Formats: sequence, structure tokens, C-alpha cells
Amino acid sequence: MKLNLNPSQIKQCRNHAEKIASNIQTMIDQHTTVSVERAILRLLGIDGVNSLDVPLVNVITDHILEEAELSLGVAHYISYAIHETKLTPQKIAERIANNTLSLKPYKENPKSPYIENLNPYIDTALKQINTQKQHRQDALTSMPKKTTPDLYVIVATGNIYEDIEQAISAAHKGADIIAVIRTTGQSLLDFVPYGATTEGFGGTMATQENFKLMRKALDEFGKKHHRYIKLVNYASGLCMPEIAAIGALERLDMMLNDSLYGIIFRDINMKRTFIDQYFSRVISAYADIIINTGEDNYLTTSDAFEHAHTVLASQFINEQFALKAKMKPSLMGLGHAFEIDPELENSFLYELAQAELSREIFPEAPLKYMPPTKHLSGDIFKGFIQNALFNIVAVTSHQSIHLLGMLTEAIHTPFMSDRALAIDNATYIAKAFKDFSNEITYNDNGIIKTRAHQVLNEAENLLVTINEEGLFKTLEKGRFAGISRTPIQGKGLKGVFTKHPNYTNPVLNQMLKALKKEENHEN
Amino acid sequence: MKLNLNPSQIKQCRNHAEKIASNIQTMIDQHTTVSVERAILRLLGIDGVNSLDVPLVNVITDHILEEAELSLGVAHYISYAIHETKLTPQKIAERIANNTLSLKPYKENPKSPYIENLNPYIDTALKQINTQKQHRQDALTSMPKKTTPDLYVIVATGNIYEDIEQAISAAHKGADIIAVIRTTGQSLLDFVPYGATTEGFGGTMATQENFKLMRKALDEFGKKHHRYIKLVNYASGLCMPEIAAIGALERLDMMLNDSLYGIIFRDINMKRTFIDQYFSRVISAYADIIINTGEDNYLTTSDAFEHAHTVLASQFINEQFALKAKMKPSLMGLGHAFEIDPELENSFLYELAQAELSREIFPEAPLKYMPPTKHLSGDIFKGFIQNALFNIVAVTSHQSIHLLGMLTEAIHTPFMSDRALAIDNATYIAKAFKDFSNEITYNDNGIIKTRAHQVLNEAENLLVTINEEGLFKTLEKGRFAGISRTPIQGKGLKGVFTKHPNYTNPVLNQMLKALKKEENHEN
Amino acid sequence: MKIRPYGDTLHDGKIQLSFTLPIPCSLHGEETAKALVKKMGIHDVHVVHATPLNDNYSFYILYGTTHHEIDPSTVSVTDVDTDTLTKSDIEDYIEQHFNRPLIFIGASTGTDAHTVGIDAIMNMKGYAGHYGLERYKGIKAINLGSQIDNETLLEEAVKHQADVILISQTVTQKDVHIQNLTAFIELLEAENKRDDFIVIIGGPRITHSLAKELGYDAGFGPKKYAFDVASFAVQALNIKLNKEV
Amino acid sequence: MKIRPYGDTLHDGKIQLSFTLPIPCSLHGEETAKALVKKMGIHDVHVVHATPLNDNYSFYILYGTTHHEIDPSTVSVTDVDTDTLTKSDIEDYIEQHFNRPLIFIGASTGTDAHTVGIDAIMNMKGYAGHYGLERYKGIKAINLGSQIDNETLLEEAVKHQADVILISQTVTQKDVHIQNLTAFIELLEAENKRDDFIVIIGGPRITHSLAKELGYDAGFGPKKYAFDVASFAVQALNIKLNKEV
Ligand code: B12
Ligand code: B12
Ligand SMILES: Cc1ncc(COP(=O)(O)O)c(C=O)c1O
Ligand SMILES: Cc1ncc(COP(=O)(O)O)c(C=O)c1O
Repeated sequence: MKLNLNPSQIKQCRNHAEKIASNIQTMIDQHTTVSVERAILRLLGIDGVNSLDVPLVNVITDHILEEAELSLGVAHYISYAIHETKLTPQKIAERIANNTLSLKPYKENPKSPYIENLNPYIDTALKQINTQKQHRQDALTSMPKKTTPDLYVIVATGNIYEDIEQAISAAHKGADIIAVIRTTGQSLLDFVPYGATTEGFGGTMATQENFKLMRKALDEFGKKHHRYIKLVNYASGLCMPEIAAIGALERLDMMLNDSLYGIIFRDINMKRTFIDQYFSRVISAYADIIINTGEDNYLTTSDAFEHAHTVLASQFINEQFALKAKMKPSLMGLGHAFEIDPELENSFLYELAQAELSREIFPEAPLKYMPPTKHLSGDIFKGFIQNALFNIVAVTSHQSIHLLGMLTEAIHTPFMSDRALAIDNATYIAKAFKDFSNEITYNDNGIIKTRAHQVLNEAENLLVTINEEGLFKTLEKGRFAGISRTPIQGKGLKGVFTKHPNYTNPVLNQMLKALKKEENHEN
Repeated sequence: MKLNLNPSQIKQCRNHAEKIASNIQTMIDQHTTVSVERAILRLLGIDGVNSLDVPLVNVITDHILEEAELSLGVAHYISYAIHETKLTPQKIAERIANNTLSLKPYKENPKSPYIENLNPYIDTALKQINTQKQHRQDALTSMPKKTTPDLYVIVATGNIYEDIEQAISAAHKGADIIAVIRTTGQSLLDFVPYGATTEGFGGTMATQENFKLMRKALDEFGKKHHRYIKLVNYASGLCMPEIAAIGALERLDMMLNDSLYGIIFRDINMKRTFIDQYFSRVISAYADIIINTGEDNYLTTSDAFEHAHTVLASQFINEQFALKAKMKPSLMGLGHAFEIDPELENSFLYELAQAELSREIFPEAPLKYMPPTKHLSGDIFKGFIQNALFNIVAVTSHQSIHLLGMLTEAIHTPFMSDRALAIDNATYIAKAFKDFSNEITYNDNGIIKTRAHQVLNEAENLLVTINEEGLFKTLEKGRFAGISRTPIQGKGLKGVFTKHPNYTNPVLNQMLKALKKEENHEN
Repeated sequence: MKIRPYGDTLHDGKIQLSFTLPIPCSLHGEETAKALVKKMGIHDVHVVHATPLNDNYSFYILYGTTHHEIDPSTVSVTDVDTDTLTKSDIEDYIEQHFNRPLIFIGASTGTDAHTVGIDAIMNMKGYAGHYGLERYKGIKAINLGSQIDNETLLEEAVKHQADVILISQTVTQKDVHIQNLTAFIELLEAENKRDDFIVIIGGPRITHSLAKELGYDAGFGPKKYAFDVASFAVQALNIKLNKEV
Repeated sequence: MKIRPYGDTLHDGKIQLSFTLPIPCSLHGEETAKALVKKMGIHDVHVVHATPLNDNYSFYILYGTTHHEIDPSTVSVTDVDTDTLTKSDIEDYIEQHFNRPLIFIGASTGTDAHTVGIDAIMNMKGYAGHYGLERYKGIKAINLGSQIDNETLLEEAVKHQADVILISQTVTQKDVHIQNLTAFIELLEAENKRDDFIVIIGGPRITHSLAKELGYDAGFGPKKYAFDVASFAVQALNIKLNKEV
């Protein structure tokens, strides 16, 4: 332990965070959302769109919203419908879409005695997910393990085919992880677009078909080069659980997944997205998908030196949210970032302190370490060395998921060559500094240790405050990123429903059962 | 002391090096060269060229060579001529140039009883040098002292006026030291060109007028911005002592000055240049001019990892040569470099080890630390981060004279923008890593300490060998940079003469007297 | 006087380029890169670095000498031509010329979620040591935040009887900002409201000349702060409302 | 098929440039930089970085879209057209085609003091894992070192009855290498000895096409090693001495 942190202080922080998360969890457990329900439908095997390109899962929830009562949960309706029609959920969906079937009658029915009718369909989905898990695990165990951080780059052309070209090119240069960035605005869509897409701004639509296409391309590359390239997308925004479900089915390996990001930066309603997040994390936990949280974003808005503790406090909270969803620490890609103003004296020391701090407090987490973005300018040469310093910190503090900085960050979404240069940069640094962290001890009372202790203290104080005032109030006060949000505003509140006493989510239940079993095995 | 080196081993190394240098010094004391004699003439105030652009100092030595006997030394001839003609040395030179005076008659004269006639002229020169020293000292003491290394950049346009433009531009960006690189081939000229020059390849002629012009421009800038910009040139090649003399008169602040460089890389005869070097170092010692030695160059030819110890061994030898010329350690800008192949794992650790090693062994020396050059390629982006790593080592190991690497090193002599980018790079790193060295302790038995000890061991062994075989043999065997040279080959041997029993060098004697006095004062 | 780029000799024309070609990396690739650069009127081209990005793409770094020269005096600059005032001058100016507070309404529009730029101009704190409009006496600053669609922005502007509308656009990929900005001007015109407001845009890729081209009153890019924007706005409002020139 | 540079969409024409202008840094400077780049046939030019180097010079980094396109199939490559053989193939070739060792004499000429390049080709050790000519059976390699003037090189070549002359040139500022290389060819011709030798040049800025232009038999640049040079030389000698094609 390089920083001599006080373990009981860390434990205290965890206690505060647990209480904060528990409070929210109480609210979560009493609610469902349109997106949670659509995710269930997707895991019952419902796919496709109607003639107006509306996904069938939306057709069904819209239908229930208009004609019936969503608070009963889709499982209620579909289980009755299967019982009566003997059709598959997919066929039922198609019938609803062409108005040859209505779920309205089941609204007044008692709690469904036919929920088990859903089991074969759920099993099919879980089996597919399990197969994907197995595939990933086999691929990963057959590969030599890296000792330096995994190199993560984004593709964001807007066109999935162009993205594939760029992704494969990056893999050739040594990238371990490819993230397909989403088009601006998708997170506010209350449906998941359908099919392969070629038009996007600052990113590419997250669709099941796009996931498939990219997964296939990366698998082919991996097979040829005896590597496994991890794929990332965003279970985030208004369709969090649905995208988590699609990601689980299509073997994504990581998902950006963090309600706080959506609340703060996308003005998504906090209730909505906390509820969505819970189910999405259970799905990801079940599917062995690493989540990436978005604390790094706070520092793109607030000053990174002054607000370092907000990142740490949020990581503690996100850890507890993940634990409630039965995630193992090895799936918690907690986010942090290298965003201190390069004009600050000793900036490297402060960055190193912060990175070591996260590393030491979350030893098992595959930390997601974000490159400098805010202080990159059009001076691409300077940007390249800002990224090099970031790479040094990443290697020295043993970060896990190493997002590569682009020298053109302030200019455009990355060109193919920008990405290649970034990989060269990181590869050179990883080699040159390979054993550096074993070579040095941080001096007592030095700037690094003092800073780490200070940030931990401030984070603890903040957690105490949040625990006292409650997370909703915290968000209202704009304590994260200086942006204020209230529980009654924001996108997607209309899609939130208090669960009916007869509500049930059989997919969640099955997943939780499996996860609990696993948990017990491990203990 | 960060590396826990063994002080008695270091002392042993110094003992070996002292013996090596003493051996050469014996030879030096018995000889003079055309360039030493011309340097004396310059310090007697002789300046200008004849109608064929031959410097008057060369006219005189050529005249003596043809008509008389140089081994008596120019002081012999000029003192007689002054006595007889009552003319100034300058007038005497002009007469010789237009064939109205011959020094031939004095060849057969006894040891000159008129040497003291030279004193007024020598005094004038020494007074000018003293004034320059005082000026520099005043300027430096009135300025705030930097705690990070001095930034050193080169200009090399070939045109002194363009060089000035570039130098001032660099000073604006933060350069502390400007070196005017010499045109390729000047070091092989057995005369110092005259006047302002505008044509050079890969550098600009070193002439007294060029020195003056640049000095003036830098002084003006310094005055305006309350800074003192140091000026560097090359007392190196066949005219070492002459350029040292000119530099002393024109207030250069540093001089590249290293016989070994000339022998190895310029094929200059070793006897010639050792003799020249001695006088040139005495002049620089007298004028408070820092010398820069050229060990860094070994690593541009030989592998930097395998031959690191040759640099250290050579630094020990150069230290002793400097001591023999009465230089203070604070004037010994011993050279070393960051030249390890970036493809080597842990290259940063090895570079850091080497830099700390030099720093610890020569604590008072203003070490000259050279940037990576050999492994720079046309990939300017990668080059920029190679330079950043070099800058990190420079700051962390407290180097003194920090030559900045150019991202276009493999392409062209620096453009104005290349230099500006280099300064930005170094400034950013110096700020970001300001207190880094106080923050860390190198772990025992780590790669860094182990490497430092190993290099010291190897250097010691090499010094033992050199002491046994003698430095001439060492050079013949190509132990430095893998290039072999013999004492009977190389440029300039013809200009070496065994001193006549009546030989005297009154300038050397006066300078030594002053230096010894200073030495005693200090003790 | 005509000038050329400068490497180390006046007018030597030295420039650096880099780009990717969708062809494999080879000597032929290098020659193709050179030939392309020659078409740009650049001679003495050296490919100093060539590297494959994958089997079908290759990256080149080149140096060359451009033939082209330019007379800087022939280059005209479209910049805001009102004087730049300090915060307190602006406050005085408002007091002198208007007998009511001026209302500025702003947003980051369309799907753009970037607020740091608009906040830099509008919020109390400002940016880089320059206070934002909220802190100006005589200015009422209403910041709607991000992801505001054009219709909502106009509605709110009408509702608050705004004098000045401020629009921030950060995402520019595939010119999405141009589309969005053009749509707002069209909306204003369709509703016959173009003359009701001074409309100002800003963002990292926004220039004053682009703003004029798109039909806006002014545009501000990087290193522009609240006082730049307010200086222009108050003077433009004075001309518009008080018919002063 | 015509191609353009590639940023993130096929043929989008994206390129990066940087250069210094001998004018102060200002918006006017930026516009001048843009105008200059437009003359190169590049549109959508963005000055992404502008910074003063001093009061009278300014540095710009730009991105733009080039109009120009190029059909790679129209680009011809002047490269050594003999086969590239391995060291042992070359040794066999010599044994088969010549009944004596071939003599290669080399130097870094003029005032050029760089020896690493010529050593890489000629010395035992070679470079980057490729042995130098000295280690080849059937080749006698004489390396004169650096700073050898043209006259001395020719003298030595005649004296040793060399088959092949190798010249290395590293310093290229103000085209000093071109002057020096041209002078050597003129010297050979003046002495009527051009046909007595295969004359090959090399160095970081040397290409085969430059060599041909200057009247040499071949030229080799970076990433060329002894086997490349020897492959060419032995085949050229076979054609020349044995009139084989
Ligand atoms: C911070 C940031 C974010 C934060 C935003 C947080 C927030 N609260 O705003 C977060 C993390 C949320 C974010 C998200 C995204 N971002 Co973003 N982000 C940045 C970043 C790093 C800095 C931008 C910034 O804040 N600059 C500082 C401010 C002060 O500068 P400024 O905006 O230029 O403002 C100044 C002037 O322009 C002017 N100004 C600005 N607005 C106005 C308005 C008026 C009226 C006036 C007068 C003046 C004015 O005054 C300001 C002060 O001088 C840039 C990269 C970079 N280094 O520039 C990328 C960048 C802007 N983001 C980008 C993208 C693509 C996205 C995403 C779309 C990615 C994705 N698909 O997920 C998302 C989604 C956001 C969306 N839909 O818009 C791209 C845009 C590419 C392009 N040119 O199209 C960039 C360039 C990164 C990149 N290279 O890919 N981002
Ligand atoms: C090492 C070096 C030195 C060493 C040389 C040591 C030695 N024993 O050679 C020292 C320190 C002595 C030196 C001095 C100088 N150098 Co120097 N040096 C370099 C450096 C760092 C590396 C060159 C090198 O060794 N490359 C490795 C070899 C293997 O590559 P190569 O030469 O390209 O050779 C390959 C091919 O080209 C080819 N090849 C080469 N020759 C031949 C010949 C034949 C026949 C064939 C077939 C093939 C062939 O095969 C080789 C293997 O693939 C470069 C910068 C750089 N990174 O490139 C500057 C550089 C070459 N030097 C430069 C300069 C200006 C000088 C000086 C003139 C500076 C000065 N004024 O003091 C001095 C003086 C030397 C002189 N008069 O020539 C400039 C040249 C600028 C230009 N383009 O004109 C450079 C580019 C640095 C810079 N940016 O300013 N230098
Ligand atoms: C956790 C998280 N979710 C989502 C996003 C952005 O994507 P979008 O706004 O498209 O959901 C980010 C961006 O950095 C993020 O960190
Ligand atoms: C000590 C020393 N002298 C001289 C030179 C080069 O200059 P020249 O060959 O022109 O003397 C160098 C170059 O690095 C050097 O280190």
C-alpha cells in the first residue's frame, strides 16, 4: 500500500455510501419504468419494429399504457396472453402491432398464475447470455494476460461500417478495447433504434444490429490474431436496461452505465434512471459485463483539483449501487480522470496521487481511467505530451481500463491516424515505464501522500453530508459537477410507475437467484 | 544521495583518471601548436585579415613557419619586434602581411629579454575579459535564480542574422541559453574565418564578428526583459584555443570544448588537440566560461545501453583535464545523453539511473544533458514524447544545462517553430514535475539502483584499463564510440611542435598565475 | 508585400503536413502521397514518416516548400467592429443608454449537451477570470442550459421579452451545428421575429464570419468572454433600439 | 480509382498542416494562414491553434479538406528494379558470375562527418540485424570513413580497382549534398571514368529517383541494408561486365 491510507476511514466511507444507496434502493424497489418493462420484453425474445419503425417492445408498452395499466408489469400481460393464445411472445407482439390482439382485458385480472409460462422464453435468453459468457471466458483464459493496462479507444464516425474499419485498424495497432460512441441525442430517445445505421453525429446509434456487426468483426479479427478484443457501448440514457439486455445477448464486454451521468449531463429524471440502472446492472452482473461509471465527467465541468473528492465520493456510492445489483468488484469499472489544469505547478504529482488513491481504495475494481480532455487545445503537439503524462500515471498506478487520449481531442472525433498515434504513445510509455511503480516509494509527508489523504478526508466529509441530506437533495444542490437537478424535473419521469401489488419481474428474479447462488458459492 | 554509491569507489575512479590525464599533460607541457600561437597573437590584440582574407594571426604563424622556427613561440618574435620597431603587435602584423617586416632575424636570437614588452597588450586583453566576467556576474546575480534546469536550444541557419532572429524568438519563448551551431567542416579549418557570415551548412561560421552580433542581440533582449541569455559556441576543432580566446573577449558563456570529440568524430590528431585543449581550457577557466564536453556523442554511434560506462569514464577523464587547466567544478559542463533505444523495456528507468549517476558523482558540475537524437525518426509525434520523457529525467535528476530535443531532429536543423514547441514541452514538464524528485525514493535492489552501480563498476574497470594502456592506446583501440584513431594520423598533426628550450607563453603564465591565486583564496 | 511560410529562412515556404491515404503503406504509397501534395502547389516534398495503420490504410508525415505566396494586406478579416469595453464600461453604457435592464437568454441548443461554453459567458463565475453576464449590473441573464430545441428557445425568448439570444454549439461533426443554426434563423423568419432580437452564436468552431454568413448578428469563438459579447450586444442594441449610430 | 486523404470517412480529404508565418499572431494572421491554405486547393480550413513565436512570427496548426484527388495507378515509382536477394544468394551469385572478389569502396564525403549510415552498409556488424558487406564472402569492402573529399575518393577507387563506389550523404541543409554529389559525377566524367564503376549513393534523404536524376546508378535511403545494396550491385555488375541481361 503506497499511500498509507487509514483502512478504518475507508470503511467509514463505505458505510456512509451504503446508507446513501440503501435509501435510493427503497425507492427503486417500489417502482418500474417503461424501459425496464421493454427490457423484460426483449429478454422474452421480442424483436423487430412495426411499419413506422417503432420497436415492437415499445408498441407493447405504449399499448399497455394507453389501453391498460403498466404498473402491473408486462410479465402479467404476456403471461396471460401466452396462456390464452398459445403464441410466442414475438407473435403476440406482432399481433398487437397489427391490432389483432389487445392486452386490455388482462388489466383487471388477478395476479397472473401463468408467470411460469414465460420461463421457456426467459431460459432461451439466459442460455444465450450464458453461452456468450462462456465464449468470452474461454477466449480470455486462452490468451496471455497483460501486465500493463488494457488500451481502450473509441470509434465515433456515425457509420457502423466505417466504425468497423476504424476499430479493426485500432486493433491492428494494439487496442484491447473498442468503444462505439453513441450519436449525440440518442440517450434522450425513449426507444432503441433498429437495424444497421450509417448516420450519426459525434457517434453511432446503439442498435442490436450494430452491436452484432461490430462484435462479429472484432471476433473475426481476434480469431485471426489470437486475441480477444473487448467491445463497449452505453447502457445509459433513457433505455439503460434495454441496452444492457441487448449488450448481454450480443456479448458486449463493457457498458458505460451510470445514472448520475444521465441526471447531471443529460437532464434525465433521477428516479427514472436510478430504477433503470438497478435492472441494467443486474443484467450486466449476470452477463459478466463490466460497467464503466462516469465520475470522470464531473471534472470536465468542475475544476479537477478542487473537486477531486467529488469523484471519490461518487465512486463509493456507485460501488454500493453495484453491490445492490449483485455485481462483483471485478465488474466495477469505476471512473476517474486526468483533468487537472496543466498550468498548475506539480500537476503530475496531483494526478498521480489521485490515481493511486482510487487504485488503493478499490483494489479489485477494473478502474476506468479517462485521459485529459478539458485542457486539450488545438495545440496537438502539446496534447500529445499531455496524453503521454496521463499514460505514465496509468501505467505507474496500475490502472485497468486505460482510455487513450487523442491529440485532436479539442478538434474532432478521432481520425484513424489520431487513434493510431494514441496507441503508439501508450505502447511506448507502457514499455518505457514497465516496472517504474516497483522502483519508487512515495516519501512521507510529500505532496503526493498529503494530497491523497486530503482528498480522502474531503470525500468522507462529503459522504457524511450526502448521507444526511439524501442523494436527491445532493443532486439538487449541484454538488456533482456544479449542475443542479430536481426529482420532479428531467426527461423520462413520465415513464416511471409505482409497482402494483401484483407486479412481478420474473427476469430480474431469475437473474438475482443465479447471482445469489454464485455469491454463496464464492463465500 | 539517492543511489547509495560507494564514495571510495568514486574516489578510486578519480585517481585512475588523474593518472590518465597526467600522462597526457606531460606531453602537452612539452608542445605547442599553430593554434596555440595564434591564440596568443589574438590575445596580444592582433585582429583582421590580409587581402586574401587570411587572418593576420595566420599570416604571422605561416610567416614564422616558413621563414623561422615556430617552436620558439610567437612571444619570442613579437617581443623582439616590439622592442625594435616600437610598433604595436597589430601594426607589426600588418607590416608582416604586406611584407614590410620579417621576423626571420629573431630566429637565431637568444631567449627574449623583452617578453615583458608584451604585458601591456596582454593586460588589455585580460582587462577586457575581466570586464566581461564582471558584466556576466552582475547580470546573473541581479536575476532570480531558477530551480529547474536551464533551457538550451541551438540555432543553425547558416546565416548569423537569421540566427539572431531565431535566437531572440527562442528567448521570448523562454530559452535561457542559445548555442550557435557551426557550419559543417569549420572544425577542420586551420583558421578562424573573419567577419559577419551568412552562408553555412547545418550551422553558422564561428567568427568574432558573429559572436559580437549575437552577444549584442541577446544583451539587448536581456536588458529589455530583465533576463540574461547565455551564449554558446564551439572551442573545438583545429582552432580550439583561438576560439576560446575570442569567446573570452566577446563574453560567450559556454564553449563546447572536448578534444575527444575532435579526435573521434572529426579525425583530428590527438596530440594536436590535447595541446590545444589545455590552453583553451585555461582561457575559459580564466574567463569563467563553462565548457561543455562531448561524451554524449559516443552514444549517437555506439549503443547507449551497452556503452553507458564509456560516458562516465570519459567524464572522469575530462574532469581531470579540466582540473589541470585550473577549472573550477562549477565550470565543468560534463556531457551525457538520453540515447537508449525506446524499444528497450524500462528504457526510462535506465535513463533515469544514468542521469542520477552523473548528477551524484559530479554534484557541483553544471552537467550538460543532451536529448535523444539517434532514435528520433521522421515520426515527429513520437519524437515529441521521446523529448518529453527526456525532459522528465532532466528535471527529476536536477540536470543543469538542459539541451532541448527537437521533434524534427531526424529531418532538418530546427525551424523556429520546432524550437518553440521544444521550449513549450520542457516548460510544461518542468512545471508538472517540479517537486517530483523530492517525492520519491528509489527502492533498494531495484532496476535503477542496480543499473547505476553496474555502470559505475564498468566505468571503473574501463578506467583501470585505460590507465594501464594509456589514453593513446585506448583511442587506437576504439574504446570510445567504436572509432579507432592513432597518434600519427588525423588532421592537424603538422601544426604540432616540441617547444624550444627558450619557448614561452606569457598569456598562459599570467592566466595560470591568476587562477592559482584564486584557487588559494578559495582554500 | 507577399509572404510565404517560414522555416529557417525568410519566405522559404516550409510547411508540414500529415494525412492518411486509403492505400497500403509502401514506396508506392509514399510516392502517391508526394504526388498529391505536389498538386497542392508544394514542391521539394519529403515523406519523413510513413506507417501502415492497417493493411489498407497508411499514414504519412511530410515536409515541403509551398509555391504559393500571399499578400497579408489583401486578406480581410470579418470581425465584430464595435469597440470592446470593460465590464464597468458596459454597465455604465447600459445605464446611460437604456432605462431598463437588458435581457439576455441563452442555451446550448439541439442535441448539444455541452454547457461549459454557454456557462462561461452567462454564469456568475464566468471563465478564465472573466465574470459572466449574470454578474453584470443592468443585465438579466437567463441560461436555459443544454439540449434546448430551437422552438423552446424561441418560446422562452418571447416569454421573457429577451433583447439578446445567445446560442452555443459545440458538436460540429458532419456540420450538425450549421444545420441547427440555419434552422433557428429560418424559424425566426417564419415567425417574423428576426428583428425582435440580437442573435449571437458561439462555440469552439464559431467565427464571426460564419455567424454573418448564417444570418446572425455576431459570432464568438475560443478566448472570447462575457465582456466581448456584452460589448457587442449593448452597442448593437443601442443602434437598433435608440437608432443611434 | 481516384482517392483522397482519409480522416474518418472514405475520401473525406482531411489533412493536417502546420507552419509559421512571418507576421504577428492575430485574427488577421489566422485569416492569412487560412487564405494561403485555400490557395493550395484546401477548403473548410480550420485554424485550430495559433500562437506567437515572437512579435513578428506566428505559428499555426490547421485542418482542412483537400479538393485534390489522385489516382494511385497513375503514380509511377522509380525503384531499383533488380531482385532483392539474401546474403547467401548474393554470395552464390558472385561465385557463379565472377571469378574474383568484387571490390566495394565507400565513404561519407565532403564535409560530412556522419559515418553511422555508411558503416551500417559496409562494416561487419551491419545494422538492425543485417550484416554489412565486410562479412559477405566474395566482397572486399573498403570503408574510407568520413569527411573524404571527392578527389580522394576517386583516387582510392582507382588505386583499389574498385567495382563499386558507395557514397553516403547525411547533411542536406541548403542542398549541400546535391552540390557535392553533382561534383563527384562531374569529376568522374571529366576524368572519363564514369563507366569504370557502379556508383551508388545513400543517406536519409536519398531516394533511388534522386540518384538517377543526378546520374548515379542507384540510391538507397532509410531502412535499406547491405543486402539491398549488394543485390543491386552484383546484378548491375553482371550486366555491365558480363553483358548479361
Ligand atoms: C467537456 C466536454 C464534454 C462534457 C460536457 C460537460 C458540460 N457540462 O458541458 C461531456 C463529458 C458531458 C461531453 C459529452 C460529449 N461530448 Co464533449 N467535450 C468536452 C470537451 C472535453 C471540452 C468542451 C469544453 O467544455 N470546453 C471549454 C469551453 C469553455 O470552451 P468553448 O465551449 O469553446 O466555449 C468558449 C467559446 O467557444 C465561447 N462560446 C461557447 N459557447 C458560446 C456561446 C455564445 C453565445 C458565445 C458568445 C460564446 C460562446 O466562449 C467560451 C469561452 O471562451 C471537448 C473537447 C475539448 N477539449 O474541447 C469535447 C467535445 C466538444 N465533445 C465532443 C463530443 C462528440 C461529445 C459527445 C457527443 C460524445 C458522445 N457521443 O458521447 C458527448 C455528448 C454530448 C452532446 N450530445 O453534446 C466532441 C465534439 C466533436 C465535434 N467537433 O463535433 C469534442 C470536441 C471531443 C472530441 N474530440 O470528440 N463532452
Ligand atoms: C549521429 C548523428 C551525428 C553524430 C555522427 C556520429 C557518427 N559517427 O556518424 C555526430 C554527433 C558526430 C553528429 C554531428 C553533426 N551532425 Co548529426 N546527426 C546524427 C543523427 C542523430 C543520427 C544519424 C544516424 O546515425 N542515423 C542512423 C543511420 C543508420 O541512418 P542513415 O544515416 O540514414 O543510414 C541509413 C540509410 O540512409 C542508408 N545509407 C546511409 N548512407 C548510405 C550510403 C550508401 C552507399 C547506401 C547504399 C545506403 C546508405 O543506410 C543506412 C541504414 O539503413 C541525426 C539525426 C537523426 N536522428 O537522424 C543528426 C543529423 C544528421 N546531424 C545533423 C547535423 C547538422 C550535424 C552537424 C553538422 C551539426 C553541427 N553543425 O555540429 C554535426 C557535424 C557533422 C558533419 N559535419 O557532418 C543534421 C543534418 C541536417 C540536415 N538534414 O542537413 C541532423 C539531421 C540533425 C538535425 N536535425 O540537425 N551527428
Ligand atoms: C457513464 C456515461 N454514460 C454515457 C455517456 C455519454 O453518452 P450518452 O450521453 O450518449 O449516453 C458517458 C460519456 O462520457 C458516460 O460517462
Ligand atoms: C564537444 C563538441 N565539440 C564540437 C561539436 C561539433 O561541432 P564541430 O564538429 O563543428 O566542432 C560537438 C557536437 O556535438 C561537440 O559535442
